[in-house]
Amino acid sequence: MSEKKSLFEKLASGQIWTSIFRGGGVPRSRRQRMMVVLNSVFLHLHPVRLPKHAVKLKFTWCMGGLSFFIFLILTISGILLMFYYRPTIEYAYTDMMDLTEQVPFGIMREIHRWGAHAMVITVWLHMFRVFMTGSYKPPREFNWAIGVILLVLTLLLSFTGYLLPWDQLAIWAIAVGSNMAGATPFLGAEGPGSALLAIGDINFITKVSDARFGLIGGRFLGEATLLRFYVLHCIGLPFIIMIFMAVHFWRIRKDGGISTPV
Amino acid sequence: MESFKSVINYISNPTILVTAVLLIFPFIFPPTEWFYKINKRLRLDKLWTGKGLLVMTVVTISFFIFGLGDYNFKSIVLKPDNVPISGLILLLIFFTWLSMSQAYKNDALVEKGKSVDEYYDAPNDKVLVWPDLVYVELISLILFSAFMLIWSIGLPAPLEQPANPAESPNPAKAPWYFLGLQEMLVYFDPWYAGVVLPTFIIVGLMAIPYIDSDPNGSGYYSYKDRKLSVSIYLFGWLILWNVLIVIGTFLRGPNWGFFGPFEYWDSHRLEALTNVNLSEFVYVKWLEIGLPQSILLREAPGLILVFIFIGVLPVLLAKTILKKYYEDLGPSRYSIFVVLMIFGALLPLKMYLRWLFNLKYLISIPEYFFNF
Amino acid sequence: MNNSNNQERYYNVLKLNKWFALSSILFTAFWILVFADDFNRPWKKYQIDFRKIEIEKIKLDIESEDTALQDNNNYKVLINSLDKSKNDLQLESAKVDKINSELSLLEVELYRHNQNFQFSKADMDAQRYKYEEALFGHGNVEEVEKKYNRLQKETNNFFLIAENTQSKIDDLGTQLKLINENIKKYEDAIFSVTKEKQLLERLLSKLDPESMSFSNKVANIVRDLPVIDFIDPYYEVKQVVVNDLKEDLIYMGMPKVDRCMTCHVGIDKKGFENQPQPYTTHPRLDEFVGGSSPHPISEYGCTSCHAGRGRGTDFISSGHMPKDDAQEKEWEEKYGWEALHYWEDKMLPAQYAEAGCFKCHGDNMPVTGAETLTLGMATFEKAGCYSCHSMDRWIDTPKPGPSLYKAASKLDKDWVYRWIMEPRAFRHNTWMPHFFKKGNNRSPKDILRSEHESLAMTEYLYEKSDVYNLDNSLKSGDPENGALLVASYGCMGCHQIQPFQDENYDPSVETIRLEQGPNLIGLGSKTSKSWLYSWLKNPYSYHSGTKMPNLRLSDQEASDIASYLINDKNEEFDSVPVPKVNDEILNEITSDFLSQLNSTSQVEAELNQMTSKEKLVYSGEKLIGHYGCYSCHNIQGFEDRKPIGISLNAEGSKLISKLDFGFWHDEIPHTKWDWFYNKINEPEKFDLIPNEDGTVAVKELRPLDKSRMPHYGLEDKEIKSLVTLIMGLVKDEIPPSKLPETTPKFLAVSKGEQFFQTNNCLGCHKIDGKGGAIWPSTAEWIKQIADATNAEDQSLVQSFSPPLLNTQGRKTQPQWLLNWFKNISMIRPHLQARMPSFNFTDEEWNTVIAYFQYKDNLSLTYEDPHQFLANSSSYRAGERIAEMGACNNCHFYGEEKPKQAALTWAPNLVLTKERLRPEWLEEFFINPQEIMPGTKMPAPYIPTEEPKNSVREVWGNDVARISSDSSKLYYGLIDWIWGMNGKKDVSSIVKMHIQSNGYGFIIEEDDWGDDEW
Amino acid sequence: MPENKKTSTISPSGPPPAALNKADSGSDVSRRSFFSWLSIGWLAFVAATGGFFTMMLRFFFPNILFEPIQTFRAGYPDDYTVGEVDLRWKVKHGVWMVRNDEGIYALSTTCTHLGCTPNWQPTAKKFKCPCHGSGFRITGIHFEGPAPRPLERFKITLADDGQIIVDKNQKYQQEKGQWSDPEAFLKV
Repeated sequence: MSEKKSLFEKLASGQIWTSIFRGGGVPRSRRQRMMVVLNSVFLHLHPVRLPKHAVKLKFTWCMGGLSFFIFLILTISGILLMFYYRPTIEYAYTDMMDLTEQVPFGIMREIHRWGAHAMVITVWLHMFRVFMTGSYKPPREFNWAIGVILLVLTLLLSFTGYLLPWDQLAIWAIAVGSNMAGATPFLGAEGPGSALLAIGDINFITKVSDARFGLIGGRFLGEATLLRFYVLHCIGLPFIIMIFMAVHFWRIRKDGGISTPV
Repeated sequence: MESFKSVINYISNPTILVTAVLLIFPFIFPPTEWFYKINKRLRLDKLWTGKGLLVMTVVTISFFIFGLGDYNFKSIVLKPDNVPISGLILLLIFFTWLSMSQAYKNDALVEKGKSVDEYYDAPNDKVLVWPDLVYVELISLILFSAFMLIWSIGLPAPLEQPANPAESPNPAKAPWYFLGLQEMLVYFDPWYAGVVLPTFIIVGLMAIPYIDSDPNGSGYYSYKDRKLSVSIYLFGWLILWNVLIVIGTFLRGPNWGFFGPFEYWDSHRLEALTNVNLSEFVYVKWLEIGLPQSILLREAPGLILVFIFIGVLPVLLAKTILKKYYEDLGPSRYSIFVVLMIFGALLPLKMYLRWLFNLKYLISIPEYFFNF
Repeated sequence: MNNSNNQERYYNVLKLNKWFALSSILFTAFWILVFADDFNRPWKKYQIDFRKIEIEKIKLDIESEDTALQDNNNYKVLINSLDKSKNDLQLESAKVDKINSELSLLEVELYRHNQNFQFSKADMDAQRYKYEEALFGHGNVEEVEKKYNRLQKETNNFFLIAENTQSKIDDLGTQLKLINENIKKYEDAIFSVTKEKQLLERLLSKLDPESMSFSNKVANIVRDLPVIDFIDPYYEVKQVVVNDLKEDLIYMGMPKVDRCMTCHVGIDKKGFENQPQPYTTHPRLDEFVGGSSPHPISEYGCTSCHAGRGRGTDFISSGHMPKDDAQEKEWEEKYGWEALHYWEDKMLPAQYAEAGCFKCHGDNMPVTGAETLTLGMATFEKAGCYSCHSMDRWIDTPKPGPSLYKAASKLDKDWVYRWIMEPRAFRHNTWMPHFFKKGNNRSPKDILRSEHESLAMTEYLYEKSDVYNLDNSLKSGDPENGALLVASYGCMGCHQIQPFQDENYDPSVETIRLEQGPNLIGLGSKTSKSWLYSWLKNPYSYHSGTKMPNLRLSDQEASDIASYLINDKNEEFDSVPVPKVNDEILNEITSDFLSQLNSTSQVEAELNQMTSKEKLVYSGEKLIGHYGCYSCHNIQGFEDRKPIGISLNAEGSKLISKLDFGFWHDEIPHTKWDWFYNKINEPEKFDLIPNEDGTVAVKELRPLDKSRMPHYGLEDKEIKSLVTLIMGLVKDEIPPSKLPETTPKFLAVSKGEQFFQTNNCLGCHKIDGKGGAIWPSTAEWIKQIADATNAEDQSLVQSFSPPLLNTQGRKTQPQWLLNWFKNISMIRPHLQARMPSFNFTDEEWNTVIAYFQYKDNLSLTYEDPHQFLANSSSYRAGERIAEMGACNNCHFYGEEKPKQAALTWAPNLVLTKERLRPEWLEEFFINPQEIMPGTKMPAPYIPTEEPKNSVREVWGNDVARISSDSSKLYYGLIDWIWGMNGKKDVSSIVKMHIQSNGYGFIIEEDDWGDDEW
Repeated sequence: MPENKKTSTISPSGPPPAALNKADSGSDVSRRSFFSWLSIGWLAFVAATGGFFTMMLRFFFPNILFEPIQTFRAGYPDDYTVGEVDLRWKVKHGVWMVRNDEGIYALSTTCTHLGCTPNWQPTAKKFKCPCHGSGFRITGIHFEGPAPRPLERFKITLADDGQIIVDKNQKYQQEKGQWSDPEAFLKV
């Protein structure tokens, strides 16, 4: 054995390999298999050991994992799309056409769009599974709440991205959505109670100062809206969702790993 | 064939669809012991067996295949952004079945005094993550990625005409996952359907673990012990949310009018809008004295009704039907629970008021954008 | 210590608490500073001040309205009447109450009926769709139809009921209206009287906290509080976005955004004219900024004319630039002003503000209202800048200098040498610039070389000169008569005879008109009498493209003038020695050019081969090419050469970094306009090096590398006008919607204006008050032939100057005008000044005619001739009016001389029918002064105001019949004029008369005037 | 903390060690300051954080907007004749100004059927759409042809200087009962 090492084994026992992969070598022993998980920054999201049913697809549906994976797909494809997309009302639509037709592997746009739909669905199903297995129960209440926030953020990410093609489908979907913000009680110009926030002849909640304006950056959907949604979609919301994801994953481990029957 | 289509068209009318769902739902997902017994008696639990899945899948898929032969059905279902929803329908059926079948299996095990499927004898029953979980995950990811690739090749992402803020398409629809909210706009003003209700939904979802304090059923699929909570959740999520999305996506055409899945979206079609506010009912139709000048007086009937519904009803319920829950949950949890339930129930309630009495608003104060 | 170690502590937590508190307080304090800093915007104080000013003004306005109301009796009466009718209404209150209660009942009913109707109609409409669907094949037709018909009936029924109720309500409403009628009437009347005041008070209540209700007073403070000042602030950044005008960002254009009115708050409001900057109203609200002006601020912004950084909202960042040192000092003290770095397009200082006009109105000449720019364009054209610096705008303009094809026949060779050396030594106001003896070639060595260069160029010109066959019919002339002819024939429209510089010289478009041709001094030194004679007889024979026209002089006249002009010699100039050729210097010059293409040895060889003359001719040609003489003059052998200067098409947009300030960066302010000013004022400036003591040194440059741009000796005003023009030469792309509309009228008028400018028509003529540069010379002439008193009489000067061209398009028949242009004949018998014969093409004449026509909004070239019946009643009436009006006093009737002296003579009426348009004549008859201000022509007297009987008695039946209709009377007169026949050309009669009788000036007393008419 | 308590209860019974006594009195003083410093600190910190969030919020409401101006000044009320339809803004702004006995309203020139521009026929006193023959009365109410609803009216107000301002952002539809809105009609 010691005489005849395969090429891979040679490589795996070399300094470079061992410096990168702490465990070194192919994990064969129990200890090595544990170390491989413990020593990898990516794998150590997982615990070292799990209850048997937690490995069963029938139980987990793998929806949480998939949601995270899709998030990664969306991040990568989104970054790539950003290289060819300009968020201005002059260019957005035509850039989108060029992405579809001219940019090499413009299929990135399809991957991004369908990925977004898929992520909404997987997050829903993940929530469904967590509810059906009663996994929100103590001590996981708070992580459930985080999960709800993640669901909302996912929807917002999808919603903000929906505007970016700047076609009829996009702006009217956002118009329907953003008009609702205009109806926010007290804070929307067309919401109940906004007329009460006035002194003398001055109305303090108007079309240029209400919740809808804060969302779309103008009285109408336009340049400012596109830019706002773009920034939220590409930087703002991903930044927030990553923080919550970190907490979510951290709490899974801290709350005792995957839920089990007591 | 045509008559089948027109039957489908007819029964997919929200009035009938929602009523049917409301009627059937408690028998399939029984919230109480009583319904549970009937469920068993009717052998409805057979749905959650392999055969049940087969039947449901075959029915659904053959409906789709049959439908695709119809021009109108096809043009709606195959709209790129609607395809995920068709997928969602199938996924929902499958995963509902998956969870329910496991839950019923576990229920049976519990009844026999055995430990549930997911039970393990900690810590001996544990397996190492490497390679079992990691490998399964890797395979799932690869499969999913492959699926994403083929989906992306097969279905081009939609790009319609360039944006034109001056001309709205008819109908103008929100992204599909918000269509449930948009559907509620038919019955409520945007401040409620678009702002207050979503807030309640989010808050309500987050509040679930704090209201459902029953420690049973954690970590495994089960139904029998959690009848009420599961059925409420399924009602809210599966029915109110997803069915409204399906209605909003597939069954709402020009002018947000209702169109059956096999109907042509004729933008000229008119629906008689004869809705009346409660105040008009009272003052104009019944009392024949004309609307009073004072807003408070004018809206008094609605205000009183709403006050009774929100303020008095929970107390009454706590004293009567929900006495057990009140005692279980304590006053604070109970009031949160009941408020959430009541606001949830407002939706179907308002729907029926509209369908039965053409009631537009209970309270209508357009002066302050307050219609309810 | 021990204790804390037990708790695994290092710091004392109490201390940390203190630190935490202190750092948090610091943090908070700085946050407050951030908010204060953000809230404190430089423009706010201006808006606050302006608000105060505005309040004061409105209060004053209200006061004056109040006094006006108090003086208004009608107002008092109205108030009393209103009170009275209100009292009257009290009596009927029972009735009113009854109607009102009925009304409220009915309105409830109507509400219900209307709702029934609307719902039933909605049902019916829905059912109709179903019915139509059924007809299409979806559903049971009969069943649906039945329901539809039932609904239809029901709907109609409800409609009738609702309508019935409505008509009842209407009836009651009418009754109420009748009762209230009086009150409404008076209220309306009072409203219309007090409207102004109410508006002002409303305005005041929005502005003045003292006039506000309590809640508004609070709101007035709250709305401008920090953080919430975005909601509905009073003090806010105001801006105008003009999408189709672009901000020049060098590599691209961005939509223009101007926020100037954020501080210049009153710029578009009337009534703040006397406020200081930045509160003042725009001085030309009718032309700019105002909503109804041609350049409203919403469509043109501010910086499209003024330049600057329109987005800036503080004094410095908006790119204000001082107009002079004093202002710069003032601003530095007041605002800490410094020039805005990194922004190319700084605001134009006041004196160059008109530059902005050029980019849109550059095709016009003059640019009305932009005096400086117009002077700049005229100077640019006169100085011939465009010929070295090729420009699209002036691409078709002929060369400004005289042709030198036949120079040898015209000019004295020595004179040419001296002239090139120093033109202004010969003629103080010449436009020929100095190439030599400038700052960069003033050293003795340079001058020696310059002398040889001049010799060489002279030699070349003479060597290559064409032959000109002189006219041999020169007679011995009478210089005195020549002088008189020069003064009277119109020469002075284009020329001056000004031996010395006028101390009060103030350059303007008018003075440039007098410099169309050269100042006619020292001609004896320059040319020969016989050449001058030939030239005067027919300038085109010497150079077909010359601007000098043919004055149709007789041999004697031409001889007289030639002998007059040739008498003047410039002795001083003639005494400048012409140096002998120094071979060494000539070799140096020649080899400078030879070495451009050849190696040193070849140059040597070439030089040895060439004779001295060959060298002169060779280097002469090269020098003419080098200095660009051919750009302004026609010179043999340079026909196809391109101009030597850079194109100035977009000079105003040139980056300042591309302007070399040389060693002058500390002396000259770092602005484009200052660079241009210095470049024009002293073109060689940047070849020089300033010394501490104020002297200058010259950069080390080879002769051919020195700045060649010549020195024009311009006045400060002229240079500034040129800088204005150059600053206006920008590359901005202006969309057609923002340009003057290119209607046929616009094109014709601007083309005509340019033609007038190029050919100096306004040197003699006056149009709409402009031009007539010749008038002072006419006055001078009158002084010579009559006396100073007559010369001061402007109407006399006018009548002896070429005619006004007002309404020329409406006035003359175009066909006649064209014929007349091509074959000039006498029209005004008393006039000495004569319209010269120009050899313009038909196309050019048409430019002129189209200009006249379009200017007067006429586009018909062909019209029916005026029809009349000789001896008709109308004709006879006209005859009578002419008789009564004594037209014959001034006008020729064919051969029949006017009754009065030649001084007042007017055109031969026989010419009228082919010359004038009757429509114009009528206009002219009505008010001659309005059309031709200062004309001697009186309005013909017609008896429209007199009683018929007396008219019949005095004027006869024909006039009496139409005496009330002025138009008919005028047309009678026109008929009569049209019926007149006789000799057309009366020039010989006139000539004889004037020779024998003179003009008949009244020398002793000045009672000549309108009284006589 | 309980230790402290203990020491203070002990101290009267016996002579306390000097060092302990010192520490005790010191901690008593610092305890008071502990609360005040900490609370001041937190107060200030919360205020600063509030400042930050206020800034964040305010940041989303710019001081200037780059939206096309949909309002225009339509001259003075006296420029309009009672009972007539004024066509001066038809081409530029797509608005008819109509003045009746009581005031002025601004009608949209867009036909509610398919968006053509009807023509005003002064003799027949109606707006007639050339595309499909819809007819509207001078009030904007439809009475013939396929138009489904009356013409829309725009917001019309009086500026401070007495000029009329028409705001096309705000539309009023008769069928929604919006014409009775005070800004849908300018009382003169």
